[in-house]
Amino acid sequence: NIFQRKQEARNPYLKLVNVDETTTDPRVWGTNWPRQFDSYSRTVDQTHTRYGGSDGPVPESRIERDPWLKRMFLGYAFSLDFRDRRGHAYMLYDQEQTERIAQRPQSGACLHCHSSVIPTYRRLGLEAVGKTLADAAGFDWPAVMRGFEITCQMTYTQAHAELYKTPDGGMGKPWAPSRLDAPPRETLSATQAALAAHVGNAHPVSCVDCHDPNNMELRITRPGFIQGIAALAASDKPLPHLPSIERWRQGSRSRPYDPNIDAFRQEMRSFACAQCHVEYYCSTKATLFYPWGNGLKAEEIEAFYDDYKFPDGTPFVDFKHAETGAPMLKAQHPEFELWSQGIHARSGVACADCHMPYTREGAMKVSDHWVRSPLLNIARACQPCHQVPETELAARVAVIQDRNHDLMQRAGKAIDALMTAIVSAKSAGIDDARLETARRLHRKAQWRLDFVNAENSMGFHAPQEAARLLAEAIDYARQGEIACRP
Amino acid sequence: NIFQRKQEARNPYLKLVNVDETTTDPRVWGTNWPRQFDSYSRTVDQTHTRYGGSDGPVPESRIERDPWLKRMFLGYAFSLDFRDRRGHAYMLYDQEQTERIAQRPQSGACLHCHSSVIPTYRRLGLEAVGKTLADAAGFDWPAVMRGFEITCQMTYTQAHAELYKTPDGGMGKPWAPSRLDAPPRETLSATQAALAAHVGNAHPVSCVDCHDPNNMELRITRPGFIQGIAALAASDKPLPHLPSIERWRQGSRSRPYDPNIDAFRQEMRSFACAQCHVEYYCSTKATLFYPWGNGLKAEEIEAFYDDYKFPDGTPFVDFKHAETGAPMLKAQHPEFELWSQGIHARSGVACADCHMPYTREGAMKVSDHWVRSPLLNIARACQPCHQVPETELAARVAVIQDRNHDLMQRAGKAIDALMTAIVSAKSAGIDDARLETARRLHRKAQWRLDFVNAENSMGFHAPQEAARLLAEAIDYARQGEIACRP
Amino acid sequence: MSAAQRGFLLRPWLALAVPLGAALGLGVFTFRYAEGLSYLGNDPADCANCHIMNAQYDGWVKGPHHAVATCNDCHVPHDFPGKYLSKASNGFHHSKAFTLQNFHEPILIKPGNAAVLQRNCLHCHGDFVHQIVAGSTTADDAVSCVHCHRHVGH
Ligand code: HEC
Ligand code: HEC
Ligand code: HEC
Ligand code: HEC
Ligand code: HEC
Ligand code: HEC
Ligand code: HEC
Ligand code: HEC
Ligand code: HEC
Ligand code: HEC
Ligand code: HEC
Ligand code: HEC
Ligand code: HEC
Ligand code: HEC
Ligand SMILES: [Ca+2]
Ligand SMILES: [Ca+2]
Repeated sequence: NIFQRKQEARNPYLKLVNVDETTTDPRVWGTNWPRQFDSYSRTVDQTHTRYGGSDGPVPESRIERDPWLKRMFLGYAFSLDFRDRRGHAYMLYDQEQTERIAQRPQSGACLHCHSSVIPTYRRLGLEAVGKTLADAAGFDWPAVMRGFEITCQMTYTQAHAELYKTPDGGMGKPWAPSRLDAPPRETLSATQAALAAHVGNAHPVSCVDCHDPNNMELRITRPGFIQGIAALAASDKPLPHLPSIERWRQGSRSRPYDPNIDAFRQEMRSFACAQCHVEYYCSTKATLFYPWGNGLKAEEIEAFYDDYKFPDGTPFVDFKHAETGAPMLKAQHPEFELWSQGIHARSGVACADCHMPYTREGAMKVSDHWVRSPLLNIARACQPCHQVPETELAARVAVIQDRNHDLMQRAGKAIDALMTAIVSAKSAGIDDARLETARRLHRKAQWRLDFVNAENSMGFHAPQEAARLLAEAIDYARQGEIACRP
Repeated sequence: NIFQRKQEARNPYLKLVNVDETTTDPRVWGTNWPRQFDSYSRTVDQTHTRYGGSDGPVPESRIERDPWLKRMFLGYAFSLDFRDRRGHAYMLYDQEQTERIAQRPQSGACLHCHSSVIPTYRRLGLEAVGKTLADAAGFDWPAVMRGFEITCQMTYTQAHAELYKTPDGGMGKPWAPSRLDAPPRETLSATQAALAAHVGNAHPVSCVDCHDPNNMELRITRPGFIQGIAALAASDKPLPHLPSIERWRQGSRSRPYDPNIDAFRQEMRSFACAQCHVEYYCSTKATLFYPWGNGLKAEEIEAFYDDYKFPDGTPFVDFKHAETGAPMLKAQHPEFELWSQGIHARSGVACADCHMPYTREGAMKVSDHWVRSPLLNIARACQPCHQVPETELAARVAVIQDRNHDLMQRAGKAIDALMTAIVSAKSAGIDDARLETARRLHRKAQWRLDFVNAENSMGFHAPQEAARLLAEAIDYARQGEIACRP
Repeated sequence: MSAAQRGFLLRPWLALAVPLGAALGLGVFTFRYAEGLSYLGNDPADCANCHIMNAQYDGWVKGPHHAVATCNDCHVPHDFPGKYLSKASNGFHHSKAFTLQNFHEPILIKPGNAAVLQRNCLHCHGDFVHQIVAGSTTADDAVSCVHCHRHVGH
């Protein structure tokens, strides 16, 4: 009733138990912040929208759904297994389960975005200099950075073992699914079974990954993002949607841009997500990095890769295409990059505004930690800014997404035709010059199409920009086909 | 008090002089509504934005600016002369001046959208049945429709003469430029000289074209729109942005949809413009019509033309391309059609909201009748709805327009390459089947590119839709090129 | 009587609303505790007694109308008896909704109150806009002030 609500209004939260940098078990934090924990836990629920999320024990396969997509990745692990995403609770489990891990050796860097891995980085960093967790200076960035470097040298299996070794300061009981003695996912039936599985000390992204345990402020914990955003800030590319970078650029630049010092709170509401929802390089030839030194647009990133040389001096490439022999780039979930080109970013609308909208709990405004498709929660996610009926808002998104989806299928046909053309041209034995041209165009076309496909909003985050990229993908793909003809 | 204001509301203007259906001279109306007349008169001022309007005595040539554009129109009058648009005051003058008129016989239908022509329609309609203007029953739709049909049979020169014969109920003195004993436009230096030119009884779009002289309410006067919008309403295409059509569809449908009866006021604020800012057929093989019977999207209009047969039974075509021999379609200024696909239309934002924003005139709030680029008036055109700085709003438009412009140039390259390919394929003598395919693709590709180029907002009215159309244009153009290769 | 006022009367629950609002324990308790009585006064701070109104209150304090219009100036009919009818209905509806916590969030204005609002814009600005609103001001296709000025209040 109203009386009770007035009480609540006064003090937001009283700490019942202590949490620190080593507390990766979310349930411990849950005793202090039950509301956020409750919604956070809901990420084990499986949800589906027209294009978003996925339900059922196993997420649907994207490469089976779109054959041209599978063909695009021939010669690369993504042609083995590439599925729809689902709730945060599954991030570690789904990585452990993917055939990309099962059938291909992967780097320890993979864990950077799929687990509450920072304490493991810290521990390894300290151990490397003959210290222990006890010697940690708070968050201890030097140790974390060193540990990060170390895991990037490890195999996934080694790093994974280290992750499970690190104490989670918790209750040992499982809360999120994991491979360890869990039923194989074919038989796993959603939530309950998922929860039943044991996780030992490892957790998916947890409170400590986004919050400072002392004051609950948002903070950045991911080395990859710290380095990527600093490189972006150092570039000369205009970033009207990131005012704190523009501000830093005005300053002395005596030290690199640091989101934990420089970013505005509203920016942190996006950076927290941009720690992971970004394009990356994550394999064995170099330490995990985000390719932002030349800007966030698809072609700026492409240019960055074209100039990039691996430590061993060889030019950058993600894989050689099995059919065409072209040196390919692979795009992964560039949500932050595409959002950056859209009107919402430009208007200062953050990821959390839509994916973690405030819900009112009595007198308190609480961020919905059930991170999911905003289309499942249009009233909270959209109506604070758009006072139109929910059905109308859903329809507007549908128009944008369907347009993007159809255009993407058109681009899929084009890239498929290009691959076919190159294959037959090769067997017909065209001269190397033309073959090279065709391959160069394959790389350019696929990069753009993959960029839009790997991005998970089906164009919504920046509709015109996504359509532009698809248009260019089509142009290059068809030009490649032409190059194959006499 | 409220009661009194209600009285006022019904008739908020005191008329000093009488105006009726025959009063096409805006200056007469100006005595009653000086504020609106003053701003209306400003349309003689020449303005320029990055992509909009045009200044200098002669509008810049679009076909000289973009060679691929000129080539697209070879074999058609638009390859002779196609320029940037400018203010309403010039609509009649610029039509009289264009080489498309000077060098090619054109239909009398051209005047439908370039002059205050309704009284001429009415007069001709009445004379055809042996009556005179005196017998007119008010607006007299039957007479107007008949007169409209008649002028469509006439040559431009005949209809033009009839237009100048019709009394304008005015002061005989000129206010807008015209060819008649005006200095050749090469020497014409903007406003003053323009005003100095004499127009006899003919006028560009005038008050009576948009307003009911009895109560000043907005009304539709253009036969082409009346028929086009009725056909659109009769179709089954969803039109969420035109609620009155959805409402009419629910009803008995005993009579065709009639904007003057059925439309909401907010819709009229767009329909007033959609009388002219639309794709049309306007030549000698059929009466002027708007191709909306199958919907407003580019491919819906294309399908409409593909099915359409001229009265003489021949399939629809605007012209045969001089170089490729393909049967082409020509798109003209589909502002209404593209706007219809955008988020503003969907949000109920009308043309007049942005192009005729309210402006404070002393103690009075009036519509700015200086119809022009909203970018010249961002504070009033945009800021009531978007509380962000003018420079920021301008920058947002620039991002959208530059993206659209670059993509359009890319499509231009593609269509240029296609035309070259067909030409050389012809001389190389490829088989008819492949030539036909290439020509079919030329028609499809050019229709989409022309649709976006002829539309005058440089993509702003519906950014994602425009990009989608350019993507398809590129796809078809490149496919055509491929069809030309062995 | 205006369309808006009729709107309120025709609402089936309203017939009950006024007596109920006074009689029902729930109504009375809620109403008193939430300073529901002062709610009949004109001080915007009264509205802000409900945290749920805080956003609007904060916006109003910063807004262009802060000095010239209170909540009620915009949201309650200016003429007797409409004023008290509307307040009774809104008052009851408010308390009920607030106590039961069964309202749509974010709060969206309902048609009846939107009509009151529109009339209030005209109450103050009628002269200024009388040219542009020529014709009906209440029909569903009248010039809607909030189409452009949604942000004027808060
Ligand atoms: C203006 C609202 C808005 C903003 C801001 C926004 N998104 Fe989204 N996002 C959406 C919508 C709508 C979808 C489509 C959901 C669907 O298709 O079900 C989406 C989809 C996604 C998806 C896929 C969701 C799923 O269920 O599959 C991810 C991941 C995502 N966004 C991440 C981000 C990140 C990271 C940011 C910030 C960099 C961001 N979003 C900013 C509205 C937004
Ligand atoms: C530590 C890395 C990490 C961080 C930080 C992170 N995400 Fe995710 N997110 C993931 C991974 C991995 C998945 C896919 C999980 C799976 O499919 O098993 C995911 C899935 C999602 C989905 C899809 C959920 C569904 O139901 O389909 C959305 C939406 C999303 N994230 C949005 C966000 C937003 C918004 C933020 C910031 C508030 C954020 N993420 C922060 C790694 C992260
Ligand atoms: C920079 C952060 C980041 C890194 C590094 C990363 N992931 Fe992910 N991963 C994500 C995000 C965000 C999602 C959810 C969005 C999506 O599914 O596209 C995801 C989704 C997934 C999924 C579920 C969807 C799918 O692709 O089937 C798997 C499996 C996965 N990642 C495996 C891996 C593996 C294996 C590696 C290392 C080679 C890796 N991830 C490295 C961020 C990352
Ligand atoms: C993927 C990132 C992420 C994770 C993981 C996360 N949070 Fe948050 N949390 C946020 C964001 C974003 C906000 C909004 C902060 C702001 O607006 O400044 C937030 C806000 C909060 C707040 C402030 C009050 C509120 O609701 O806005 C609390 C308390 C909180 N989170 C607790 C938790 C707890 C407890 C957990 C673990 C069960 C957790 N968070 C996990 C991103 C996260
Ligand atoms: C914090 C405010 C905010 C939130 C939350 C928000 N929007 Fe927006 N939205 C905006 C702004 C600002 C614009 C830019 C136009 C403008 O200035 O009104 C915009 C533009 C749009 C557009 C037109 C631009 C385009 O890309 O076509 C659509 C559609 C849209 N929003 C849908 C949504 C949906 C769906 C959601 C929820 C998932 C949402 N918005 C959440 C503020 C918001
Ligand atoms: C939301 C605002 C908005 C709406 C609604 C709108 N326009 Fe525009 N219009 C613009 C902008 C912005 C431009 C670009 C002006 C420029 O480039 O200088 C433009 C350009 C134009 C141009 C070219 C102007 C020039 O100076 O060359 C025409 C003609 C036009 N619009 C007609 C229409 C018509 C007809 C409608 C309704 C069917 C309409 N517009 C609806 C904003 C709008
Ligand atoms: C009777 C036909 C007709 C009507 C009705 C009409 N227009 Fe035009 N409009 C034209 C013509 C013709 C031109 C080009 C004049 C020229 O270039 O000489 C034009 C030019 C324009 C321009 C370019 C002005 C500039 O300065 O570059 C804009 C913007 C425009 N119209 C918007 C509108 C809007 C908005 C409406 C409705 C309120 C409208 N028009 C109604 C025929 C019409
Ligand atoms: C359905 C209405 C309509 C019809 C019919 C029409 N016009 Fe126009 N015309 C316009 C509008 C609107 C513009 C301004 C927008 C633009 O320039 O694209 C315009 C612009 C022009 C211009 C100035 C820009 C240019 O194209 O150089 C000329 C000249 C012109 N028309 C000539 C003609 C001729 C000749 C005909 C008959 C063959 C004709 N118009 C038929 C509506 C029409
Ligand atoms: C191209 C169409 C067009 C022409 C030509 C035109 N008007 Fe208007 N006029 C409008 C529109 C649109 C409105 C807004 C009506 C509404 O909102 O209902 C308007 C509104 C008005 C109003 C109502 C008050 C106001 O300012 O909103 C008056 C009076 C008026 N016009 C007078 C004139 C006069 C006098 C002329 C000739 C000098 C003229 N109009 C020419 C389109 C036009
Ligand atoms: C009468 C209200 C109104 C006016 C006037 C208006 N807009 Fe908008 N605008 C909207 C609405 C509503 C949306 C859709 C998103 C939302 O709901 O906020 C929107 C969306 C936008 C967007 C994002 C969608 C896109 O296409 O990228 C831009 C940019 C924009 N407007 C710019 C402008 C500019 C520039 C002007 C003036 C020339 C203008 N608007 C005039 C109401 C308006
Ligand atoms: C008892 C707590 C409370 C007080 C005090 C209060 N409100 Fe509200 N108000 C609410 C709630 C709860 C709603 C949502 C009702 C609904 O949507 O069903 C609401 C909704 C509204 C609405 C829009 C919803 C509708 O029905 O159209 C307006 C306008 C409004 N209040 C104005 C006011 C004004 C003005 C005052 C002060 C004179 C005020 N409120 C005081 C709780 C309150
Ligand atoms: C109690 C009287 C009153 C009411 C009710 C009222 N206003 Fe005002 N309004 C004023 C006064 C006084 C001013 C300041 C003087 C002026 O500019 O007219 C003002 C200023 C404005 C302004 C100019 C300041 C700005 O925001 O740019 C706008 C626009 C406005 N009002 C719109 C509205 C709208 C829309 C409504 C209804 C939703 C409304 N007003 C209700 C009295 C009122
Ligand atoms: C289509 C958009 C639109 C609509 C609808 C609209 N207005 Fe406005 N209003 C404007 C614009 C634009 C201005 C700024 C005019 C200026 O600054 O010259 C304005 C200015 C005002 C002002 C402030 C004048 C000043 O500068 O002090 C008031 C008061 C106002 N409007 C009241 C209203 C009322 C009352 C209504 C409803 C009958 C209304 N408006 C409907 C666009 C609109
Ligand atoms: C100048 C006029 C004006 C004043 C003063 C005003 N409002 Fe509003 N109010 C509006 C307008 C305009 C809307 C938006 C209506 C719509 O969305 O159609 C609105 C909407 C609301 C809503 C519905 C939710 C929302 O925000 O859209 C609430 C609640 C509300 N007002 C409460 C208040 C309270 C409480 C106060 C005093 C602190 C107040 N208003 C003062 C004009 C005003
Ligand atoms: Ca990559
Ligand atoms: Ca045409």
